[in-house]
Amino acid sequence: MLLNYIGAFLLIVFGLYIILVKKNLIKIVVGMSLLDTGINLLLVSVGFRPGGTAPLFMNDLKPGSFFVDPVPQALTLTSIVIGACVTALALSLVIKVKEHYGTIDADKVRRLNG
Amino acid sequence: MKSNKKSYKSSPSTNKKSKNIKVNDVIITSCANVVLPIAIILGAYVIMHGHLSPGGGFQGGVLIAGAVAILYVAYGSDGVRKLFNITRLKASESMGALGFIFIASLGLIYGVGGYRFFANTISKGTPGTLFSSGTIFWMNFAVGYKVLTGIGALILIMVSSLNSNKE
Amino acid sequence: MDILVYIFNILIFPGFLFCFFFGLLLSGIDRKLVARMQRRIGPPVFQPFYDFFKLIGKGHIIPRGAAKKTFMLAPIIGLLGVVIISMFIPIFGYVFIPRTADMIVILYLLTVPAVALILGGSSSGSPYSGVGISREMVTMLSYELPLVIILLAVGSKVGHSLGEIGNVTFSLSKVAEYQSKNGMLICSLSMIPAAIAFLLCIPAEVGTVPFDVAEAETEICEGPLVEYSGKYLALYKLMSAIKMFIMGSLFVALFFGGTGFGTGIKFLPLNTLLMMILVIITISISVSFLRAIVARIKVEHTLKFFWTVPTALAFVSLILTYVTTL
Amino acid sequence: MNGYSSILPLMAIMLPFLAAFIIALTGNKALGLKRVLAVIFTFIPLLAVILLFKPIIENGHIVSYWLGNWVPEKTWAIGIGLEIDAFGLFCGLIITLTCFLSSIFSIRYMEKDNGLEKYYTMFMLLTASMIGFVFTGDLFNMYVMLEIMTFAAIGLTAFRNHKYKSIEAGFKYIVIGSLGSSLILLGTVLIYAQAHTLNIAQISAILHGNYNAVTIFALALMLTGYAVKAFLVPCHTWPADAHMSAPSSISMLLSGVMSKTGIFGIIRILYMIYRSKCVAAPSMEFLMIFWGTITMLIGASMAIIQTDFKRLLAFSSVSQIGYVIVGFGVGLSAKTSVAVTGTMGGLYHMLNHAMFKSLAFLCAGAVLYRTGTTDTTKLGGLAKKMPYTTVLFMISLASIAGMPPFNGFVSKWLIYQSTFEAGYWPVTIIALLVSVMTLAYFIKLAQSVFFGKIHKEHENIKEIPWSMRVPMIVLAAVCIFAGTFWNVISDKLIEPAAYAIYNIQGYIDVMFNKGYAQNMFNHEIPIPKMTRAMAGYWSPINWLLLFVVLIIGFIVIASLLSKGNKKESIIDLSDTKYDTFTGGEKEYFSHMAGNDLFWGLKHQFRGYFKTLKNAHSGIVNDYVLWVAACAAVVTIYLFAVL
Repeated sequence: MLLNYIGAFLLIVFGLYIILVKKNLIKIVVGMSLLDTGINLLLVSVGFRPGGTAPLFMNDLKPGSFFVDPVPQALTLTSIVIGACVTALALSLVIKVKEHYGTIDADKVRRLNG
Repeated sequence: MKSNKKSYKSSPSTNKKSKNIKVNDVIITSCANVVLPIAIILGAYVIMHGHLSPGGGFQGGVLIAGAVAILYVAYGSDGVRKLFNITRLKASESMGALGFIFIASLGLIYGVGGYRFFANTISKGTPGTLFSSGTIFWMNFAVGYKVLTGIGALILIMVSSLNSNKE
Repeated sequence: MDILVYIFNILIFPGFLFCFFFGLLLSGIDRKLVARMQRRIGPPVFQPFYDFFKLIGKGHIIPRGAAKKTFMLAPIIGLLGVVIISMFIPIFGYVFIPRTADMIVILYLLTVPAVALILGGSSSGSPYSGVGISREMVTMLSYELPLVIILLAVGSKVGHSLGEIGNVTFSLSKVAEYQSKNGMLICSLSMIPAAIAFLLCIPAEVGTVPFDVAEAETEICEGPLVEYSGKYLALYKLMSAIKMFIMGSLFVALFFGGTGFGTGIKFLPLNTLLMMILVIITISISVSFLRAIVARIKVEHTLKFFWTVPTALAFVSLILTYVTTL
Repeated sequence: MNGYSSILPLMAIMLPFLAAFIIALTGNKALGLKRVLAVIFTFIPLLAVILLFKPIIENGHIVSYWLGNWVPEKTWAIGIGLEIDAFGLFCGLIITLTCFLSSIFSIRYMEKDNGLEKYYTMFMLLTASMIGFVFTGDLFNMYVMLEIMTFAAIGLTAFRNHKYKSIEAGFKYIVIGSLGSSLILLGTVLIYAQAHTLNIAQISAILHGNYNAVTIFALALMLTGYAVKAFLVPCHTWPADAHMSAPSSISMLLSGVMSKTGIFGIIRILYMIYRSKCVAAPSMEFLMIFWGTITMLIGASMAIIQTDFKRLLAFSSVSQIGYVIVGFGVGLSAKTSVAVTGTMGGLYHMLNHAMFKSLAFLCAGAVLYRTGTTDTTKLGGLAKKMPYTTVLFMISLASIAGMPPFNGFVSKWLIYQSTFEAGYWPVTIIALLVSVMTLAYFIKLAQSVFFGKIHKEHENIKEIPWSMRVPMIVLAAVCIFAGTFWNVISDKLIEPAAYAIYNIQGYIDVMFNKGYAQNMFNHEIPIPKMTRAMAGYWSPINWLLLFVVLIIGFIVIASLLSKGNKKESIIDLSDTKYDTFTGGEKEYFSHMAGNDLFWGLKHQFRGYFKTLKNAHSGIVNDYVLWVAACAAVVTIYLFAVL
């Protein structure tokens, strides 16, 4: 379990690092996606209970067995959907940026400043 | 195979500019022919069994929409564009969303439990069978439809904008 | 009956007519004083009245490129602004509209004449006006900061001893009440820097030398007023005369307030007379005297001056207030 | 709860969503139908909100609604609930009113653009998600609605994608906005890990007394996340780009309303979820007041050096949001009477800002509609051609600068009073100074756009059509109404909303059962007493007086001036005496444009302005760094003091 949290933390930090440091707009989008993934991993890990089964309502449940928390899983799904949308929208904007500016270098895409 | 030939003619010009995407490679085409039906059936399965097993409308929808991407890789943008009509896809997406809202508002219409949105009003059936869980099954269906058309349209738009970029 | 009294207040006594008369008179006295300081004979004291009525009678020209309605409305708005302020200033304990927030209202309303000047100049479309309003705006920004701090210093001094919520009052009637009990504010050490700062703010607010960058006749031909003529010019002249009176009486209300010089006499004509004398003294010190001895300074120096000297003085006052109340 | 009022909030959220998909279904045909649908389906939520007034404001109820009839099981929330208290309704009113007016304005304003089905779809999504955000009682639902809102806003920002600035603004917005959303999600996850529920009412009941390092970290993250949405400095970099590039009917929503949703989030967090940590905590009070003061100062400073109409308005929004945050910061004070004054000031300014800033953005839109540019250096002298727009802009100017008969004065005055009473007198000085700066840069707009000389190419422009004028007139009327009849606004909106902010016990009990909150908190939660007399508002008799003065003055002076009018009717305008005075030089085009107007100020503070200008470098990495640094600072501060 600890591994999950460490993994989530590292993913978030790497994602943030990429957004902060990389000047390529595509890489920034990758960083955002990585950040999202980290949060999703954390979200799933939060709901996990050791020894729990998948939260499926079946007839063949053994007595004494229990579910992992289903709510974070639902939330993760929502969050994944949103992350996918962010990535798609951001990538399409990058395409348009390339059309207008001829470059995807963050240092050059700065006509709106000051 | 007709489309195959047609796009083959135009391929040299595209090939020059983009070496990375090699259109109409025989290996890719035949692999895609095998994978495509599987992807679609798997997607359909995931949508239908959303209330019984992990998965659901969104995942199934994405799986099916992935087929569009496979189609693009295999047959190029011409093949994809011939097969799908973007405006129809968009309209279908709205239909999916409207269907979802309609199913959700069945609770309002029937007035079960004090006019509740999202109330599960249809007979729930026996747990574990395909037609169980009342409205959830249908909602999964609506979501799946919306997602497959939506993401399909998205991929299509991206593909066409990539192409227009090169020309 | 109340309404009638209000209307009387608005139109006659602390309001329009009184302001009209005394503002122009004050302006005449100022001119006479400056002339005497420069060893000239100077115009008669009632010269501003003659000027005003002469201008009213003259024709006027609205330039082709001007936004006509704004051009005509701007002086009226400015004049109404100053007349409204006059009703918020208590005359030795006589408060016409006692409200809790009148200091901030006055602070806001004092920007109205400046805004009117800016709007009028701006609508005339002349390049000289453009330069003029730009200077007017910077002047406005520069004197507003010390003015705010001065009012806060006075408010906290008074509010603290009257035990208001949060130890501050924004009410001029409270200031008057305090002064009639404890003597004039100018007598307390902590208020002297604020009073000096306020005296320095008056010329900038009124727009006289050395802070008349906005209207500098010799450089930009009266700036915002360059296209004005006839009655509109008369209204502007009247506005600035009344503004001078307002600033003087605000100073008196803030620092020389109380009931009749602490004598406790409550007789309106006498108090009014006393206040007029004090206003004349104030204006002669802060406006006429400065005007006679100093040359005009540049606009960027105006800003620098106001954000250093008067601001520092006002801050000293504010800090002294805090220290003494600790 | 009676039947109809419980279903109204749902209708307000669901119908705009429904309309969005119906509009999408129609494709690029039937433009008239889309317009009608947009107007109708933004009017229905407004109607729903107005109908909710009776149960919520007058009877003092809190309306709740469990989706799918998933009511709490053994006082444990398992479903998603909607919950509308007076504060939510207050925000809902701002949102629905502004969206309705924007939909009317869009009819003619967007007529030159193509792809309008996308515009209207996203417009309806934006409306629905904003209403959903303020009506929901579920923390994750807030996040989802926020994301829908962000997507719709980004889509609309980049809507005119043939312009480079729309695309660049959209990209910056999505990077910074989704970083903010990620921070909010992370905070939500951490709170869920501690409380194991997502219902706001229940979280606040459970977390009470159980705050630990994780929840404080969550607080820091969520504060920063919502600060991005409410554009507090240093997370204020995206609105300037986005508001400038979006169509004006959308800029109005972004600035007037979407910033309010960020503030809504901050208030729900501070006053409800972290109630016992934040309310009456001097350290939190200091943080919020400090943050707000920095925001208002930097926003106003940046606005002074802008030359683009809409970009200036965007920075002005930043500065006005600073006022609101200062008001709510004082609301965290331990002195209850001061706290109530601050909260009321913040609420009042929220309403006012939505109104006058929307009006200003619509004026910018009107100018853009007729002239095709918002660059103040290329405009001038429009007052002759567009008199209505000019008058409306002057109203918004007077309101935003806080001139006494208009609404800005009332709210700003409450904020001044509360900051001074709370002992933050330097903040009062800065607030008053910023108010003068606001007046200054708005006058700069007035001079460089509406007055001065007209450009040759704008000689033949006309006034905007009536369908665009009507929303502006409504907004202006609200501005004047809220300034003169402050007691009505205060009684009907501000006081109930301020009461609801503090009435956390009622909020929790409605969702579960009576006594649940007291049981969890072990004591009754105090609600400060509030009357409007305590706030020391400006008395209405003065407004009547002012009007009497104004009217009499106008009559007297107008009669004085009317003599000359007869002569004017026969004047010959081509006479040289009607030339502008130029000192004998040949007259040529010389308009005092926006960038020269503050020369004296800019020259004196050139170092400061240059630093600020360079800091807003336009590089997206820098902006992200600011947000990350802000999160780090807030985290460290909160760990240090809480």
